[in-house]
Amino acid sequence: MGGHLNFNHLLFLGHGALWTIGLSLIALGGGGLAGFVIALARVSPLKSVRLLSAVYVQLIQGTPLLVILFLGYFGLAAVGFQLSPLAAAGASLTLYVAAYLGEIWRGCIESVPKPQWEAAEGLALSRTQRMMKVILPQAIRIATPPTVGFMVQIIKNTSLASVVGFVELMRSGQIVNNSLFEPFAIYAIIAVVYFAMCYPISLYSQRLERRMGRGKFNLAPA
Amino acid sequence: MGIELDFPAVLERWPNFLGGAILTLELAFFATVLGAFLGTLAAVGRRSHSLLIARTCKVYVEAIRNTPLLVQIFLVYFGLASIGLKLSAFTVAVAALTINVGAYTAEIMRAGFDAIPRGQLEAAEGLALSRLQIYWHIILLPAVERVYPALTSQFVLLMLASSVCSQISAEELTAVANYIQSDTYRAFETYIIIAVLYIFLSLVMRAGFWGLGFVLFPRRRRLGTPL
Amino acid sequence: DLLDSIMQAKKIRISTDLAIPPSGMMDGSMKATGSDVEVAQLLAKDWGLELEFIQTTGATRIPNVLTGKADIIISTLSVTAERAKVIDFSNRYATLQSDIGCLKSLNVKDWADLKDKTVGVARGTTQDTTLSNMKDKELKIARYDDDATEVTAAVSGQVDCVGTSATIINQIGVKNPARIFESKIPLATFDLAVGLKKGEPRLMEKLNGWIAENIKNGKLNAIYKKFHGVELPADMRG
Amino acid sequence: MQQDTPATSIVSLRDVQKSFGSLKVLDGVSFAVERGEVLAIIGRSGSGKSTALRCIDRFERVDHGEIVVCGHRVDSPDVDLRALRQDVGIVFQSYNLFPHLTIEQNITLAPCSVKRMALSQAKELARKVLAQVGLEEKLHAYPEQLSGGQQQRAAIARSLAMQPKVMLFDEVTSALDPELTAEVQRVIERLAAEGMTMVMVTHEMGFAKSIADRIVFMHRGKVHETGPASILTSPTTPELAQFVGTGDLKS
Amino acid sequence: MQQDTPATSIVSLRDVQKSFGSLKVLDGVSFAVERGEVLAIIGRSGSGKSTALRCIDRFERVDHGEIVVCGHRVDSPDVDLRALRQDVGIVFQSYNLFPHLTIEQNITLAPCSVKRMALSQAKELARKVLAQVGLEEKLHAYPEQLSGGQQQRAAIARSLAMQPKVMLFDEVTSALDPELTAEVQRVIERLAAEGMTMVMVTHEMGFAKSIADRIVFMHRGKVHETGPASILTSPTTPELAQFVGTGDLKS
Ligand SMILES: Nc1ncnc2c1ncn2[C@@H]1O[C@H](COP(=O)(O)OP(=O)(O)OP(=O)(O)O)[C@@H](O)[C@H]1O
Ligand SMILES: Nc1ncnc2c1ncn2[C@@H]1O[C@H](COP(=O)(O)OP(=O)(O)OP(=O)(O)O)[C@@H](O)[C@H]1O
Ligand SMILES: [Mg+2]
Ligand SMILES: [Mg+2]
Repeated sequence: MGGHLNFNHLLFLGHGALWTIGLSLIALGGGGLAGFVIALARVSPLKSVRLLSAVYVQLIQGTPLLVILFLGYFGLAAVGFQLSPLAAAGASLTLYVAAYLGEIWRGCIESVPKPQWEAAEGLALSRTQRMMKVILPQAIRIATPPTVGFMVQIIKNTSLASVVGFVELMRSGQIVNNSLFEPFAIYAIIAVVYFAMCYPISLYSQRLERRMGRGKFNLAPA
Repeated sequence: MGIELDFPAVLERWPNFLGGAILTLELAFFATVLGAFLGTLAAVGRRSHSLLIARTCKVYVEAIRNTPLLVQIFLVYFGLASIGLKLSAFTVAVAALTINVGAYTAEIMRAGFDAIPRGQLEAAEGLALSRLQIYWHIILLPAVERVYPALTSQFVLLMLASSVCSQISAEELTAVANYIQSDTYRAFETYIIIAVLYIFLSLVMRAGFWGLGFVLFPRRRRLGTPL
Repeated sequence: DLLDSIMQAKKIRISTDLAIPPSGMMDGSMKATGSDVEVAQLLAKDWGLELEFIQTTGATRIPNVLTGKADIIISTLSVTAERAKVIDFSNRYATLQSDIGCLKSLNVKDWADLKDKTVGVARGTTQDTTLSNMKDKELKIARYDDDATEVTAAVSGQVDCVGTSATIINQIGVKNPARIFESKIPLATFDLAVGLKKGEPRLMEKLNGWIAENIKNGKLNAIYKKFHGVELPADMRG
Repeated sequence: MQQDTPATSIVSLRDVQKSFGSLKVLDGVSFAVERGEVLAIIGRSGSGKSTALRCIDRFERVDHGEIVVCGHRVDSPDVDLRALRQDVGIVFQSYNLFPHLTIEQNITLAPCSVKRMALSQAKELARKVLAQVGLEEKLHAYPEQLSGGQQQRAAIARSLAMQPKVMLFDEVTSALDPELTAEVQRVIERLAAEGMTMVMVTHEMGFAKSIADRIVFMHRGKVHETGPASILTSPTTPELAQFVGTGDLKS
Repeated sequence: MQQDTPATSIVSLRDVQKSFGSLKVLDGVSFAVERGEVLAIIGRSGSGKSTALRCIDRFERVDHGEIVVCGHRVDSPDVDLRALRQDVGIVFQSYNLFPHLTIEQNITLAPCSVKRMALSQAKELARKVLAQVGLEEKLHAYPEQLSGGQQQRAAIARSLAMQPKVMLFDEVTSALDPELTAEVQRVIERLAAEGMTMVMVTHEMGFAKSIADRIVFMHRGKVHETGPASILTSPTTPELAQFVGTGDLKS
């Protein structure tokens, strides 16, 4: 116990940072796909589908990610589904991210002006064609900045995956701190590393927003 | 792989859960009120003609938005103590949450400000209103009305995020849950209960914001149309 | 049963929190070390098994064995009747002496002197439970998520008293020579045991046999002394 | 869906009624459009002109009455919408070009997706319809690179590419300044000369006078007066007289 | 700030120049408006009409030249903006009513905030100016509940409530249909009859002809021709002749 911050500690933190990046990518990939489905479900012509997806979004957005992760890993195991930590974290993050991205994207789909829908309808395009060829290409442009902005939140939120045994950046910092008891130095380093990962993305998203000439904003499921 | 769930064993601690839930709501309430104020100031500051003020506000917003809340809480809690300021965990938690949500509020409010058409501002200037009067009458209220759903979501997220305050000895809902589950080792029951409680709390908050909006925006109440 | 499957797999998965020094922690080259870590290593070696540490946090030690993600827990589990309703405990393999430690300059001799002081503890530990149950003593308790946060609180001056093991109390002064802490009032001695899922009598029997043997040959005491600086109680020194 | 309609009548409305909530917007509207005819619908704001036009292309569902368009029973709940809209082209005031596609892509989208036309053939068609509206050189521009009048002409070209049997126009020039208005009007005149059947809502009286074979004057959800363009100069009802009177104030 | 100006001249511009970046929008504009006079500024799109008007109320800063309005040296950097704007009322094409306030609140806001008028007195005033524009019954409506013409009249009432010495109008009717245009024009005519000094940018030639005491025709950032309303029927420059020609196309 005790001792001073050395290269090995930094290496350990670096390893944690890699996990943070990896988990973020998994969350974004899985959550992106599922979020797309949620977004489509939220604007579905079927009322039951709309309602169901709305309930899903409300439930997930009302529950802390920590609890989702816990129930996803241990809860599923308790009813007989043994998932590896990676699969469980991936699944939980996917569920979580999907709810948020789904909401963001629904907003973007709905913000395509109504006359565009009508113009497409007037050209005899089918609903799928309208969606794929007219609405989504426009929605994607609107959606890019807030989506990129949301990535920052994902990066920070992966820290909760420590509950299923991941030693990502935040947890590795805690472990190092618990043998060194140097909270300022260590948390300052962690803050800087997170900042270094997040700020370029924030900046990029702001740049995109500015280029699109509209002030979108992103929420912080901190 | 059967796990026997014994909810009564955990539910008999309901006074603890209740206490935790109330503290969580209290944290959320104070941080929301103060954070809304701080965030609005920062949003106004970012539009300031003084480069120094505008930059400072930007640095504040970016530094907070790009680092985890937990780190911020630690730095405030231990930082203040190291310079001899011994505040209660509750005070520190409220302060840290305020600083955190203030940054997000600032971004949302800024978007709201930007959405006010230029013509509105010119019309107000043409009526000889002062800068302060324009901010108050023409910018602030419509901006808030416009971004109200985003603000609501942000403050609900704040309530959920307040769980990390358990780390600095604030006995909010997650802290209570951790205590109970390590005392009884009944983690599943505990986590399921707090999941339900958090969902309930977030519904309570949304209802509260809905009611507040009802009072705050008479136009919307009467016409039901978005601004 | 579980014992057979462990033996067949030639591997034992042990759930250990590596962020609670000095029982589980990382050394300067970021290798797992600590008294619980060495106990686990000794067990695996004696049984001729490969060892896998399942990283946990305080909150997930128990769910890990309940859901079969780990075989046993060696992670400063102290035995209480309440907890025994959920998992089985082996016989004790160590004890944990905890004290109320305060700033050296503070005049604290007995419980009465603690009246207006805030005592820091790690949340949900048996120290926490013990202190929380002393309703008559009118203590103010500040609960932190783990020992490290509690120590940091003491180092930075958020609290002047802590309820934890003597080893950790001494650590505070090392980190901040301006705030030397010392043990003031003995709190309790807890038995530490290996935790396992209910209904595994054969594994339990084998564990108890192994513990008895290593108490007798003094190995457990040696490990304990190496990390905690003190010896186990007289009847556990072999 | 095929129905007996008077041989030459391509659009016919009979006693069409439509309410939004408690507001009765169409209160028994009947008129018919013959093949090759140009019909102008005029009337003051809120009189139900746009709603009537939108009912023809089934953007609104009627509450009561019968609408037959190119043999499609539009009022029936199970009308084949996509078949209907292949026969009908509609152009709105706010051009509604798809901003993410070039003009050529805007035009080829529907023929390729709906009619499964080969891309090369669709491109040929795009060139042809753009020539019709005098915009050949803008094939590869994006909508935002065009002026309002050019955008509106491109929107007309896009509709033409589906080779509709009837075209509907809803105040297609009212967002344009006089100079651009003239451009678009010339295009529509040429279409009329080529024999296209058209129904247009407009508030440009001069234009209505010069191009329409027949005028329908709507007032409070009803067809108040109908007749040849000459009714604009010699109205028989006081409402039309007043409407044309105020309309004149604008010049 | 007070200055020697010709006794009756309430607005005067002398050699005003203004560029946006490299684009010279006003290139030496001079004209003056006497007390009680109605001046109409006409000219094609982009000729600098709006910019000239905006310079008068200091929404744009001039690069060169002198502007005096009700004794305020508007071109000076330290003009008292709020005092200037109490003397000048301005109304834009896009009415810019405050959407979150009722019409009454829209009108009372400035008198209460700027002139510290008592609320009851301001409400009395609101009633009075709304009566002037014929909108008494809309006191408690929100802007979106009014038609475009009503919104524009409410915007005029809001300006009137500050009891300005001169009113500026920038194409206040161009977003309106003929009927609503007529409503607003009647209100402006009444104001003119009551002796209000007004400067208006308009493209309604008929209206300009009927109400303006004097016309300023702007062309490429310069005052190209100026004179009584009769110059519209007998222009002396080819530019004005051409402009009046296109203007007629609209009718
Ligand atoms: N989707 C809708 N929901 C409710 N009311 C509607 C809807 N569409 C139109 N209305 C109302 O129906 C009435 C007639 O509208 P419509 O658009 O047909 O008039 P219009 O004659 O085209 O007028 P304009 O010249 O202003 O375009 C109006 O009072 C309008 O407010
Ligand atoms: N803020 C600005 N920045 C840059 N250019 C501007 C700005 N405002 C106006 N302009 C340009 O100055 C020129 C004159 O504009 P102005 O609005 O005065 O014309 P206008 O005569 O009012 O035309 P319109 O009849 O179209 O309103 C135009 O070319 C316009 O693009
Ligand atoms: Mg219409
Ligand atoms: Mg202009």
